[in-house]
Amino acid sequence: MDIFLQNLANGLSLGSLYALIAIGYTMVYGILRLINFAHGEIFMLGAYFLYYGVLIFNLPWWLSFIVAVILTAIAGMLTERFAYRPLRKAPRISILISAIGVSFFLQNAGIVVFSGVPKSFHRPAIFDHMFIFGNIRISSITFASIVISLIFLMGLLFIVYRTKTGLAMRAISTDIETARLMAVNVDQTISITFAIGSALAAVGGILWALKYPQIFPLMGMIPGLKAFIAAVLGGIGNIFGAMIGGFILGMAEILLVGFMPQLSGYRDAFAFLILIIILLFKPDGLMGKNVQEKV
Amino acid sequence: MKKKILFFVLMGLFILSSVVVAQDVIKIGVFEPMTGPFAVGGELSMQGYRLAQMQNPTVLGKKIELVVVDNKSDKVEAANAVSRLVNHNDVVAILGSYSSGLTIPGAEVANKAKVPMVVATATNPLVTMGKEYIYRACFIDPFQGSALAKYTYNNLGIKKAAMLVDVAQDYSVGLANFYNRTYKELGGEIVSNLKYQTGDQDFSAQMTQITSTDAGALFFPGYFGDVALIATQGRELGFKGVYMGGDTLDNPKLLEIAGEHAEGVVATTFYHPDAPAATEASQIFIDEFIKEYDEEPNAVSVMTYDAYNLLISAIEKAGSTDADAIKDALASTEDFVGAGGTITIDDMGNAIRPAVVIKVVNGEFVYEATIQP
Amino acid sequence: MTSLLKVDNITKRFGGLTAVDKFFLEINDDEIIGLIGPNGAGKTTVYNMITGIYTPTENKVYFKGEDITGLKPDKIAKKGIARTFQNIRLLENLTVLDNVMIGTHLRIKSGLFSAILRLPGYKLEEKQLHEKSIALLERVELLEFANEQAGSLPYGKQRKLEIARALATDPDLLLLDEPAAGMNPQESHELVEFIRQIKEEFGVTIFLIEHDMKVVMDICERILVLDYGKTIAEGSPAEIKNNPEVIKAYLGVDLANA
Amino acid sequence: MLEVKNLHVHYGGIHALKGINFSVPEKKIITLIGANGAGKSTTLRTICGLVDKSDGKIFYKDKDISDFETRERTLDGLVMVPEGRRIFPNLSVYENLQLGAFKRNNQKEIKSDLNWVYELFPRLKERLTQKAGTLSGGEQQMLAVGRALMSRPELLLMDEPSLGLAPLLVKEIFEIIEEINEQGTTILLIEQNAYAALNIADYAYVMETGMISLEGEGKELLKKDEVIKAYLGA
Amino acid sequence: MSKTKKQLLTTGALILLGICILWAQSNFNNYTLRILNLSAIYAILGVSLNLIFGFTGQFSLGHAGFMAIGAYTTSLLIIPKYYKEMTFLIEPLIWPFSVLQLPFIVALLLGGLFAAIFAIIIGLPVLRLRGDYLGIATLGFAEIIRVIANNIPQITNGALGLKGIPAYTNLWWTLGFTVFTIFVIKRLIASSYGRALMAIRENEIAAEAIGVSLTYHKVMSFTVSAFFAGIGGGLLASLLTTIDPRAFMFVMTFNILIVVVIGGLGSITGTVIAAFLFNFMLEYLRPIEQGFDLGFISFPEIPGLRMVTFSLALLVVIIYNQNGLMGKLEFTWQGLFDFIDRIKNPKNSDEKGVS
Repeated sequence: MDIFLQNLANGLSLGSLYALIAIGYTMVYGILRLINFAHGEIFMLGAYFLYYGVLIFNLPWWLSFIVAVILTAIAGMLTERFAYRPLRKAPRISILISAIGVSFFLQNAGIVVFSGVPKSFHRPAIFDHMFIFGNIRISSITFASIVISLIFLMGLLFIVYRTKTGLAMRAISTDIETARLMAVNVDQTISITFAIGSALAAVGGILWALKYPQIFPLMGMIPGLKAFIAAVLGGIGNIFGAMIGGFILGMAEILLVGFMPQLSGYRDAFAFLILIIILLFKPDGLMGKNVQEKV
Repeated sequence: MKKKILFFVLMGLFILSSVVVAQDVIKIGVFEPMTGPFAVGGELSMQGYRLAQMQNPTVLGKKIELVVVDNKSDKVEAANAVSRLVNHNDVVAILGSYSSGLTIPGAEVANKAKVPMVVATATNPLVTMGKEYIYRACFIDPFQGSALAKYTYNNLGIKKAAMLVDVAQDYSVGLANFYNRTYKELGGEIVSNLKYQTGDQDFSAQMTQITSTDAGALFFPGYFGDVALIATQGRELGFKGVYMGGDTLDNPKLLEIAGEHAEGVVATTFYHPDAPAATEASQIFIDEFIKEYDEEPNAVSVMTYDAYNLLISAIEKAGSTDADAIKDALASTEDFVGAGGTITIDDMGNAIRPAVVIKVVNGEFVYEATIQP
Repeated sequence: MTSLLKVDNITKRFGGLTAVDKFFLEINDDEIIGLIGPNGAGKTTVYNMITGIYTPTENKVYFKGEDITGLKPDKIAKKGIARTFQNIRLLENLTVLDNVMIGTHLRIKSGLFSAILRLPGYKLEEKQLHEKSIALLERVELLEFANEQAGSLPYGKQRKLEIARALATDPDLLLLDEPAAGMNPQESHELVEFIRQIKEEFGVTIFLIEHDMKVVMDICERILVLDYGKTIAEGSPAEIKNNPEVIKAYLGVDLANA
Repeated sequence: MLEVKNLHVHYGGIHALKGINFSVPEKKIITLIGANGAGKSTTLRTICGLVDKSDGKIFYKDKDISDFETRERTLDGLVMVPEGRRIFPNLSVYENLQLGAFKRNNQKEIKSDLNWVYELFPRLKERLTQKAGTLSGGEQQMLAVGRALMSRPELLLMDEPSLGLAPLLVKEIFEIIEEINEQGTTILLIEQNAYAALNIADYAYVMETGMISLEGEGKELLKKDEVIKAYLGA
Repeated sequence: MSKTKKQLLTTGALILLGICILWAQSNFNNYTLRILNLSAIYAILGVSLNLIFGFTGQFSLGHAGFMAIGAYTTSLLIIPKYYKEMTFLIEPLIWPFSVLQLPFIVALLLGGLFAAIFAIIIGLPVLRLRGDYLGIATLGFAEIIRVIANNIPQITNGALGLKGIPAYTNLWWTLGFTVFTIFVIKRLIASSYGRALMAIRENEIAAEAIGVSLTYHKVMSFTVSAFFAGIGGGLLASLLTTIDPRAFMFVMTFNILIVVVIGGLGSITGTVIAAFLFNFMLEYLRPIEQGFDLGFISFPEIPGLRMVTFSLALLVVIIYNQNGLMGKLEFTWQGLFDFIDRIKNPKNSDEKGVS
């Protein structure tokens, strides 16, 4: 029983991180229909910015955090400006290739600039604390990430459904041209979307690095892929779905290893297997709208 | 159109620049993963090569030029890279590469082209097997694996152990296999044999399971970054057993990342300054390394440092850059004094050398024991 | 004698919404039947159920006495029902000729390997399909555009091409969804003639949806009026024109006499 | 109010507009009629800046707006109801209307305009919270018009508002166009339904293969033989 | 131009290619030959991916998985017995692979066949998905195949991989199969079945309404594509002489995808050009990071700079050629002659250009 509860806690903890990254992923997809393969790399940038802020510039933690999130948001906007905007009228697949290109670029530039050797990410003592309930141990980061995920989810839902910018985002996601006719500033709105998505990735990257305290230029690859799976699982483009998808995925991975340890080598395959099975029954993900073409 | 012309001109310059070569140098090729998932290995390797080159810049009266090619941590590129070194850069000999998976396709190419190669850190037995031009400075996994198993069972007296293996890494799988075999032969029991894959960073499920067993030790033959995370998460989840791993753990970064959780980690490696096998070269290496890079040396760098020097001494001994002469000189290496210890090459092309057991105590690696082959 | 198509009181619900409610229709060989009704009355849904894009929630559709409910659209096309779409669905980047030739694909007998290896059987068949398509294009006066991209044709010709493509499948029943939409009166008039002719020449039965009353009244022998998913009237053009309920729901007072 | 001078447009290799000239005086209804593919929609889209012109000039309120972005044109009161309605199907009816008023900030005025739209289209008011995609074709057209009105257009461009509508609705929509015009909005209308369009238009242009072939007052054109033959049906 | 003339020209070109291969095999060094071989294998993979993606319009990201199946099947069937005994350290290889040793061509075709069978099994359920969802599902299957390969050492030798694969691959094999792949896929595209595939790409609803069975055609296209991917994998294995599951990560699929898109989606010619460009560019960029001296200015050595430059070049290429280098254009003899004509008589072409 203890083991089960411990695994649940582990799942919740991993799931909350997946969820946070998946939200950013899904947001960009929702607006631009672009699978932003570079999202994992943006996530990596967030962690590195904080690292340099704290270690090199000796900034206090809270300030580094803010600076890192802002810098990452700017980095996200820049990738959009230079790699995606010129392709706005191009076939969708070309933008995807561009995204892959950005991802390659950031990975390799990361290796050149930050070096390929992992860096240790020292966390403030508060995050070293483990809460112990009987035999169950839960890290303080778990609570932090769940709370932060929820806060950001609320914030995002507010922006998207309660503000004018959100209205513009939703309009752009269905029909860019008509949105222009409504005097929506398309480029600016997309920039904002990227900024928010990247800021979320930065927060995800920082929390991730707090929990798994090493950072390296390719650290975003697997979390990025998992977050992508989570986003699709929940119905890509759906913010709430991404959250649910993240938790399901985290939980599923942990429970597989927890209950069938002999299958632990299949953990990554299991994530995809769940995704495929769900898609076969719900082709648009769990919360995805069935956007069947009207005939 | 102008853009295109500019493009071709630049292209031409690059091609030209690679053709223009200085005359009186001896070229030695290095193929290492400078990008991709193993970039870390490439970087650590280069530290050793560079340091050695600085101290030993000439051979046979000529300057040594290292031609470094990136293999992108990718098998296909590894073969391309070596092929380029052999056919395009006309190197005399080759050094590399970090992991066995990358070294093997490269070694195939080099061996076929009859260009001698010295491998620094790839510990899989298949690297040199059946290839007369390939030699290695490090010991091999069967030895290391069984050495660790013996140490666990005999020296530490632990009869039940758990394993956590990276199924996507040949290094990890190979080492685990030999450890498992020897440990069982000795009478030990593997109570939990779990897996993960390169790129995984969450090991909480595995460590929860392992913690629930009565394993007295956890053997994790992975790369130091992953292991640092496993060690951290294991302690956080209450695992109290001994951590054990292979030569990849001998890296100051492990201590940095895992911090207090690395305390008590036991690993086999090639050398330690306090080990009886340490040579006078060891201390020189350590001092110079710290001076040059401002950090503690690691096992990878010391091996590439030795691999470079081993190769240079072979060329010196051969008295020429003839491939067969170098090959023969390498094959007949006996008691070569390297920074990491004394190397003698056996008839399989592998180094016969002891393994050193080290342990983390108070945030530092301390010498524990030496295991003779 | 069984009728060509029998739609037996089918109902379609989307969630709680009943799009089509107990729609009944029997079409006999050689008829031209019209289906009219306000926007959103469920006309296209009826089409989609006949052609297999939707499966009726209740009851069944019979074609030549055979139950075709729940079959996939391509199977239904093979049985002999062809259709056009309200918003033209051509294969825009392919040539006009290819569009028609793809229409003949469902009748192909040679297998894949025969096609890749260009065995004599396939070559002969390909030649026949090609000739048939050329003849069809000639008939609909599109031959001169055979090698142009279908998407680059003017709108009216695109409509025609879509009909030609449907004819290439050798249908017994042709469903036309608003063929005159976006056409001016002159074009519509030509279309009426065109439909009449192809009906004769190809021996197809026609079932069409149309808003252009002139077209419907001109061409149809029998008209059904759908409103809120329910059939509110059925009869000859004259009867429909004077049906008060139809006027109220659909035609409007003065336009009824236009 | 709007002056189009020698406008040329190329689509890929096709010369879609071959130098057209026309003007739209204030507070009038002007219509462009013509066969499919004559270039009517292209003209409208070029005026809105959705299509790039290859030559010529467009003057709006005596300003050369030829190189303005779509958004700037819309901000200045040049608003289009696009062909095929192009409402946002995933947004509610209310949100669609809000988007129409996107450029405006005066909540009070927006509110009063909303009420005006509700008056014009009582059916929209009943469906405010419904997703626009679930509306019928006619209701969607009304929403498209209503949405355009929410941006307080000075010049309203309408691209085939009667396309695909049942006869009863066609009549209704033309009545509404007239009403909007009476409230002071200038209208440039493209229609397939030449009869209805010419009936309400003050002035009309007939387009053929990228050029203007005929022009005149709406009711007069109705009587011209070539118009009757080509566009009204014999 | 008459059909016979075209056929004559094609035959001539093939003979010329043969002579070139003959010449290249004995005159080029192994490095150049290796890159040429690799490019040809990429061309096979790219052209096959183009069938499912460019011509059928189905976003498939599973190519690495099919390559893996082909590579493992081929390798297991050609590795000599003693090598198998030596390399399978963890668990011995299962029967019948442990005893089988077949000729290369048979092994290659069986590799392709296995991949094709797998494609049918995967394709039947998955090809109902659309767009990005199909992409992620196929990517998932490829990753699942890789993870399984890691976990069944009795067949794949796990992460240790297969070693000692005989190096049969040479230009005859790779370019021969490139020609064969192009031949089959071009024929398929130009047949009634090919038109049906393009119909699906253009508009699924319309295609289905005119009797094109979506399931049959999509699965067919997927299967043919997988067959050639399997063969490409087999050739790659024999070129490298060693494989392990890491070689078939999703990055491999991305590389092939890049080749297809850069070449022009739906253009076989473009894919082939891009395959060669991709590999030669990667190699030609190497001097960048080695540091070089141009006499007047010298650049320091910066490891990793090559990949940075490569990804930037990729971005530039895609931004300036949004539809790929060739768009949807194909090489034809007619086109070549027209082109030569235009160069010879520039005036002529100007007049033509306007019309």
